[in-house]
Amino acid sequence: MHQTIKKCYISVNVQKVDFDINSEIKKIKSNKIIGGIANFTGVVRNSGREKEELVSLELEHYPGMTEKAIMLICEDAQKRWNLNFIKVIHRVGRLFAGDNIVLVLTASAHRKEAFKSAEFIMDFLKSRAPIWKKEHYRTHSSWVQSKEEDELILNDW
Amino acid sequence: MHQTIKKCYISVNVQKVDFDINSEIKKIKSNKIIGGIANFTGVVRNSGREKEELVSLELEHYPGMTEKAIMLICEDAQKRWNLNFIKVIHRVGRLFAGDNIVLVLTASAHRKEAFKSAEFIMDFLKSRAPIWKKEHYRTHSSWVQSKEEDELILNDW
Amino acid sequence: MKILYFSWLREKIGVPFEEVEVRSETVGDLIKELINQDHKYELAFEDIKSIRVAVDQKIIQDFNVSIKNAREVAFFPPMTGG
Amino acid sequence: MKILYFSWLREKIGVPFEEVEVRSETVGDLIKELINQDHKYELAFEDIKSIRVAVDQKIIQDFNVSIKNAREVAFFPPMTGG
Repeated sequence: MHQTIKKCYISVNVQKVDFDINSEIKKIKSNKIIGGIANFTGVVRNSGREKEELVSLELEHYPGMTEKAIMLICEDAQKRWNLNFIKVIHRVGRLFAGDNIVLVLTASAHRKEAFKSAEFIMDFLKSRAPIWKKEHYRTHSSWVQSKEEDELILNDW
Repeated sequence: MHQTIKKCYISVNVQKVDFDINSEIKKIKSNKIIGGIANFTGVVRNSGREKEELVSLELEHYPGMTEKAIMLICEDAQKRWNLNFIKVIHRVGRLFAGDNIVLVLTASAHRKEAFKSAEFIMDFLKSRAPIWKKEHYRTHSSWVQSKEEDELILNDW
Repeated sequence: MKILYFSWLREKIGVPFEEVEVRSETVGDLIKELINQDHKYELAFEDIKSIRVAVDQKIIQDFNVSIKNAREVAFFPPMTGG
Repeated sequence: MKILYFSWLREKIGVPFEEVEVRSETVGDLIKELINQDHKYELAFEDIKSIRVAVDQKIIQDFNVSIKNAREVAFFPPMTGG
């Protein structure tokens, strides 16, 4: 799913396969107006909630709605800041410790706009993207609980 | 220049050669505690201050002091946030439009700490790293002026 | 109408989605209608505060929202993306 | 003592650094001593507000800082890193 608003190119992908940060940045850098690229990569980690070591992380999502919900978040970011590019890649399916989960990449002429917009998008992905995580351990599995603070933090924007 | 404080590995490089974001991230990801990597890449751009197209950007620096000054900024970040890794690579010498200038990479178990620390380091690099930029155009050259707002912004931290 | 379930709601209901004929005109009524059909729905919708709803892939806050012309309604716990 | 110059200060002075015997005991006195030596220093230090100083690679704010035991003093305009 992708679209261009006011010279800001937005691209959203929900996919099982991994992504490559270098090649995503290379695509963006063909545009000479940009001065900074902010980027956040979310990685599967042992949450520390359990004593056991995480075996895998399963990401379930709502096909069709996920892309739309993420696009809405990106459009909101595009209205708030002066951006040249927004790229979001969210992986779904079964992942393992150290695997990439999500990539948020924003490019702007100014560093502050790139930083703020990437942080904004990450904050909204947490509780507005229809994705649910299940942690699998050797002896049991459990759905990741949403955190109240993740919802409250949205009011700061 | 690199050091480890409280399990936070800090690495600072001032160099002429380009860097590779993928390989820097790969080095970090061997650590399974991290949950998020925030990353900012500064890129040479036409400032828009001149009508002419930028031919090149020259970065002069204070050898010896530059590494120390950047390390001080990183240590300050490390005290303020819970981080696993901080990596700063600042290029010097002659660069061209689209070239990478600077990479700031921070890794933490939590996304907010990664975001904030990367933004903090970028803000302080602007006016605390002994580096001076000169823009070369076809018919003339001029030193980049520091912006008052870049100095004022440091009070927000 | 297509009803979808995600995460632990899907596990409690036992299916990811089902095609049903419903008489209800609002989301709230639909939940009651389902609960009256089978005990598994009662268990799934027990803690109603922890349930989120999307009508035609748009999140709704108010259970009084009409579903008269809706093609799909989805039930799920709070999202944990990112 | 080694005195270093960067950016347009280096261009105005004409050299990136110089080894000098100085009598001055503070940064402020050193600037005056240099200005008295040659007109090029007067031109370089004309707009004193736009000049930053590092003593032994540490930025100092106060021109009254002692340079008695300093190995190097650097003069430069506000930094433009990042």
